[in-house]
Amino acid sequence: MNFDFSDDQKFLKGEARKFLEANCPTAAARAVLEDDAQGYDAKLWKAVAAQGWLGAAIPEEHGGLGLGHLELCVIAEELGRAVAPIPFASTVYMLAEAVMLAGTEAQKAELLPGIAAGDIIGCLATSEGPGVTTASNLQATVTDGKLTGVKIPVTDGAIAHVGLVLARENGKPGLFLVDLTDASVTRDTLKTLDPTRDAARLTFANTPVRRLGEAGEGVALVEQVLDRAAILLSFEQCGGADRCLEFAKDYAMERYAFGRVIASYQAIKHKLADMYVKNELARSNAYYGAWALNTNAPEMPIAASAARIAASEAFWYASKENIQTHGGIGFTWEMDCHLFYRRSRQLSLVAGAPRVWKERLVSHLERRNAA
Amino acid sequence: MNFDFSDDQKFLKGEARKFLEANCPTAAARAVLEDDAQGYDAKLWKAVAAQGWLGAAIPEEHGGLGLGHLELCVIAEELGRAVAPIPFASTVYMLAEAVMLAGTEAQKAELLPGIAAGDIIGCLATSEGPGVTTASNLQATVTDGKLTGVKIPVTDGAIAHVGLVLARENGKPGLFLVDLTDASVTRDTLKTLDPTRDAARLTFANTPVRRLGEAGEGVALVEQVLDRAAILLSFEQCGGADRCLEFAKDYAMERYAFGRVIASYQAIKHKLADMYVKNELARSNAYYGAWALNTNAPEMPIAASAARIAASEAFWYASKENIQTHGGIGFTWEMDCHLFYRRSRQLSLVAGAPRVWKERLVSHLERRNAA
Amino acid sequence: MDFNDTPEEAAYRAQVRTWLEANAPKTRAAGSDPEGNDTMPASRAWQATKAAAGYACITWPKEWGGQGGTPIHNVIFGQEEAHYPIPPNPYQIGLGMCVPTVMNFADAATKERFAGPAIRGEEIWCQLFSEPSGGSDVAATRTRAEQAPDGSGDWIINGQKVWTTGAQFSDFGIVIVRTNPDVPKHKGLTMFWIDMKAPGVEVKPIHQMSGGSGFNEVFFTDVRVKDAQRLGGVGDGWKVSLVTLMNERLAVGGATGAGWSQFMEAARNTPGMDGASALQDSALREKLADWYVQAEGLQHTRNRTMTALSRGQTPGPESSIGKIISAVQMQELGNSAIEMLDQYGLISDPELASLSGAFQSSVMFAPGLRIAGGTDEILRNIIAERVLGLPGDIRVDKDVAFKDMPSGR
Amino acid sequence: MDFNDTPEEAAYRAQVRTWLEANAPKTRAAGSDPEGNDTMPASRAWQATKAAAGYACITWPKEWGGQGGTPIHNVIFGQEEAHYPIPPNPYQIGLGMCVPTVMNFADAATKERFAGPAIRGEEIWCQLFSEPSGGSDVAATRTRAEQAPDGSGDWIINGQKVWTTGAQFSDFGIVIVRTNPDVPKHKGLTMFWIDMKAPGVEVKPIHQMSGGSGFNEVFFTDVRVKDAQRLGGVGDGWKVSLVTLMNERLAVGGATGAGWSQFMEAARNTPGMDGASALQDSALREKLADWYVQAEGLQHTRNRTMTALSRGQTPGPESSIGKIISAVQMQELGNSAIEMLDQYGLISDPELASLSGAFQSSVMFAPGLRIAGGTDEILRNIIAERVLGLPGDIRVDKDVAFKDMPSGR
Repeated sequence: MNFDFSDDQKFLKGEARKFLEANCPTAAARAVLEDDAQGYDAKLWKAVAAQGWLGAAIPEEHGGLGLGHLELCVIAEELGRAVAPIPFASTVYMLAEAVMLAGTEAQKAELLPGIAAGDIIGCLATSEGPGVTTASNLQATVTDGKLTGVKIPVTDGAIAHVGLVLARENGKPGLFLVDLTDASVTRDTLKTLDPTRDAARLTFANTPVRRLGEAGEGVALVEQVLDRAAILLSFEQCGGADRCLEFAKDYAMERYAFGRVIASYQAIKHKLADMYVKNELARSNAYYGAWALNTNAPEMPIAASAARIAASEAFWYASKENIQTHGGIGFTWEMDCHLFYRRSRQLSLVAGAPRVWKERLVSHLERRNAA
Repeated sequence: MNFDFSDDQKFLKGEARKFLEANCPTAAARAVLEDDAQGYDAKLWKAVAAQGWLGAAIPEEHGGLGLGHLELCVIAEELGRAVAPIPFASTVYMLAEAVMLAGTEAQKAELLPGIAAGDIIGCLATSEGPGVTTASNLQATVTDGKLTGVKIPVTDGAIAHVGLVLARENGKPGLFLVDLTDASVTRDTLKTLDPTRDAARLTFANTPVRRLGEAGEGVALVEQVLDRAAILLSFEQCGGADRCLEFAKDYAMERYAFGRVIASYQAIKHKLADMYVKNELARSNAYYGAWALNTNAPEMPIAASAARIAASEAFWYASKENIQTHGGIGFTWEMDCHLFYRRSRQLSLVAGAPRVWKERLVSHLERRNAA
Repeated sequence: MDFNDTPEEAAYRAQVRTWLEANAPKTRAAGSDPEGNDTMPASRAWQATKAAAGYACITWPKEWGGQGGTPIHNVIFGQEEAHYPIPPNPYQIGLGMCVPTVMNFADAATKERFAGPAIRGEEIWCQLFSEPSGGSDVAATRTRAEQAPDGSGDWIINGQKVWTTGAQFSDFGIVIVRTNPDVPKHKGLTMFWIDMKAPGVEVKPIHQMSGGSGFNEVFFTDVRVKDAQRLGGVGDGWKVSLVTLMNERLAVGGATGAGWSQFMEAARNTPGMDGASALQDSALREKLADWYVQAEGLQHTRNRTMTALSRGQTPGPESSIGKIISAVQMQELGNSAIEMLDQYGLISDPELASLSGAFQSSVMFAPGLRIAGGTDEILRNIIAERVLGLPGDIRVDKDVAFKDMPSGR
Repeated sequence: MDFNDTPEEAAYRAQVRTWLEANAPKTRAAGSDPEGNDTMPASRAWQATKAAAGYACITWPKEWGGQGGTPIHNVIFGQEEAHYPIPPNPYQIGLGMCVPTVMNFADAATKERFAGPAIRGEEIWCQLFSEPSGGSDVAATRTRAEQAPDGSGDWIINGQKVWTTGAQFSDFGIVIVRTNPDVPKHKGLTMFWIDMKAPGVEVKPIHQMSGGSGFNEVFFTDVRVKDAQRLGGVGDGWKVSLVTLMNERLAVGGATGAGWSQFMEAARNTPGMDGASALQDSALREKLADWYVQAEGLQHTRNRTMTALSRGQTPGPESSIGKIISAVQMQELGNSAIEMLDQYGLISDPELASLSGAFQSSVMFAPGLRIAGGTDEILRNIIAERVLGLPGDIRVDKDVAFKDMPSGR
């Protein structure tokens, strides 16, 4: 039984934490939050690129470090812990993974080195409005290699260079690579619950596109990409949830009420115990996801769903009860509690809401048990 | 604003409590529980009849007291508090209400006096197997006034004289009065989670029946009867839930752990506070149901659904956390905790599970909001 | 059992309706500041109108400018007033908590001085109890008052209060301070009224995570108050504060965010996972049912409370459960709504989001509502102790001199 | 990251498999008594077979009859053994908790006397700690031991223990008793081993609400024990008990009732509200997903624990969360299932109910599982204190003589 990260991977994790403590204190997220003009922390992005993290799972031949996905998992956890205000998920978990999964050799050669170097920011554009965008209500359309339609919201849509856009071609959904700097693309920045991360409405008017993967296979490809992203995001969520528990615990050990630290009251003790239990269940599910991702196991859709559901629940609970543990001060702008609360909402919605994943999980379990 | 019971009704409630404390200690429920041959407490049944409770809402012309349904509500609460092992709900909330709602004058004259006197025990037979029996999967059939089919489980089916049976006639569901003492009826007593209450499988083989209400209107009539029953049952549930809270509180105030009463630990204090909150929400919803029942208001289906949902939740929570508050001793046969736990399951299922009522509630809200 | 007024109540309601029809504002005062600064003139005018007719403090005795009415009269006026586009009411804390304390403990001249302007809305009061290190523990007050060395009998106040609602536009306040740190915490406190414009009083708004700033920090630097401003005896501040606090938790309202019917409406108009409306999703339908049952339960609990008032009884303990349910529901309902909207739920821009972003607002405000006026945990303690009669938490601070108590800083 | 054995583990597993294939029972021992009385001969035989080959107590040193193996060896044996229809194991408490305590504190002759028969399954041990008034508070022990007045040095035990698993077929037990009521509660305790067949020891089964009676009350009336039966010093019983208890919570297993896959199967075969299968109801689907995620989370948490053992590390704190999740899930899943079955869910007759009444059994057993081996509340305290390092609850009983402590009776 070898169901844990290796010593090397743990060393990388420790190094990542040190790097982010130095280069990404919560002030970095706060700076992006408070400045509407800033969609991400460009300096941090360059520094992260210099660390090689953007290309951790990209083969050396394409400019990456050629490590496995387990290394990406430990980096993801530290990014989540640091509420890093950078388009890491959009670029690395979504664009790079999609290109590696379904790109032609030419597409890989064109895009992966730029991603690894930090020169190409990516984004995934599927949603077109309130609720779940499915194959049946998809509106964006590609005709003769030109895309027309609206995508809203697109995380990192205002800062990305390359978009992965789900659109209908000959009536069937396909996934397309789009140069977002093209003049035919209108990008409107959106106000969201988590302004530490960029989001935009993208309007395409006869924008030139290139297909990624097979024609008509867009939905299946998006699902594959989202499975991978969900696992990596679950590590970000675990990192955030664990840090909320630490914050809550540290505050509860310092704060006195009625002559004793509030950590000595069972209401607080049991709240923190519940946080701990949820965080551990999330971590164990995330580890299984990491194993499935790293081995490209057929269990990946089930593992990814479980990881995403558990991690979304853990981060939501930890981030809201961290505020509650702090009491009034936890509700102030100056305290960092809300950075994690906002990020927990962002991470739960960015790759599709937990309820969508619950449905997906049970569908897969039905099929597996029927098989 | 006059949203409470009157002084007279409260006096009746006090008298009912005194009567049941004297005539229905928990030993009465336990005696039925421990004796497989005993389907109910016949002595208590006669005593309750002598109090006039069975006919509280039956008009004087038919042998009842001719009081309103509010009086029935306060009696119901006390019966729930006492975990009374008698077929009160089946006979009074279901059979008597159905006859008063839809019976011909002849049917009323024939049945109501016997119900009021305690000579006729009733039951409602709708379920035919696992899951919800609906108009579409109903199997029992009436042809030429003869019923054939199986009903399982039927609460009080083994001890009742008259059954209200939902069955198909000319393809459409109707509700039928059936003499269960007829030789064509086979009655098999069932083991259930709550042996303080009777339950049976009824098998009909060309059993003579008479229709209650209009042909083809059986489902609508059952729904009307269940609305009324749900409101009255919600008072039984409130009574049971409040008593569980009292038990838990009394025990917590007496039991010492680590040198102090366990009621001084926040884990216990907050558990009991949560019980209290659920019980009060249930009570307030039950009161609104009582108002709707007493005035025959068009809001009855919504009020009944809300009362049943809130009361089912409250009694479940109170009965299970009462055991938990007691610790090991609460899990023993000798303690009364399990009587309430069992009854909470019986009351939540006997008139259809809470999830069915949630669906019913939302359907009605949709219609109301669309109107 | 019915929802009707008694004949006396019906008569009062008719009288109120007539008066309101003649006097209440017909249009809402313009204003965009969520803290209500720009609607202040309208608030003041409406308060003066009510005061002139005896409707400003219905339950107060007539000699104080009230109407000598019952709590049910007050409820009836509130119900009827709510049908008009009335301006925000910045007087609640003052008239509900501060001024009654002054009227209870001050001398005749002081009462005379303050009651009228307060009722007429000419002067606003705030309550200065909470402190940064105190939270729910009001008796942990560290703000100090020491007698001036000049022998004048004046007191010099230094310290800081926090979470003071309305301090930015208040004229006066009541403040609890420590006058003796050498005795156990509850015994060394004293209450004063103070002039919020006095030298050394500084008000700073608190920036909330939800963006607004309805609360303030208030700093005291060598603020001099007369001994005549003292309310109650030296060292009796805790007892005085209990009079003030008795009404506080009633004053913190329930959640006013989007509720079950807004959720139902949004669900109807949102595509579900299978292409049909999200309102067909039974998981969401079950939640809707639960929220409806809670909301109705609270509404009917209020009806039970009103019935008790109407019958001249003291309301039962059932009135204590409102916020504990509604604040958590606000957070869960808001979050379920944004998850129903899927990725789009992140968008908080009121021009784009469903219901002008009401669900996103709920998500961001609910954490504050779960804390203000008593956290979930404090409220459960209150229900357990005051309603159910369970023992208080073990107190380690009862018999220790305040200065010797551990406090973490 | 993988699920493979190390080469050393693979070799051990192969050796175990070979041995089991040759020695393990091929058919399940007949027996209908849920407390396992009628399968006892089979249990005894299998234990003797394992002991002879060194597999009975794998981690014990060889000189005690063990194998000197590692915890991972023990886990591997357990995994492989579970593939065979082995009889119930009544030796767990004795070999897991009691005998190690004896081995730690008794003299050489006593160890010699007991180790062999215990390992070979010839003698069964029980642990006599809990008392009616004690519950989680083992140190509140009231069962008294007083020195015999005859000067023999013997002790006379009077009192009552409760929740004693397996007392009805035990040969020996370890019992904690109060030898000095004049000192604080933790200081006046002493541990003894006793002969369960000695005069004055009476075992009465406890009838559970779920029908079974796996636990017992044990009454002591003037039970005489030799001073040589003492384990540890007079007054050192609390310290000795900690050695015993260290392993207790690991020994109480998780829920073994119907889980998510049984629920899915039942839902598939149950009509829903709209005539389709209940498995199409998204409210039930969401619950299924939640239960699956919890169950998988616990499974993979066990995998993490095993990995730590495999690497020769001490398992992390993650292993403490099992029962707190699984017992509540058992209750909620069981209840959801019976509610899905609607009225039919009431039927508990195994011949009629789905899955032979497994869901109804879950509903009736889960309350006990939420209590046995530490209530939900005690487990949360343990996580908070031992894992997170938060302060213990305030103790009012530390410095009070036991006889002066309030106790409610």
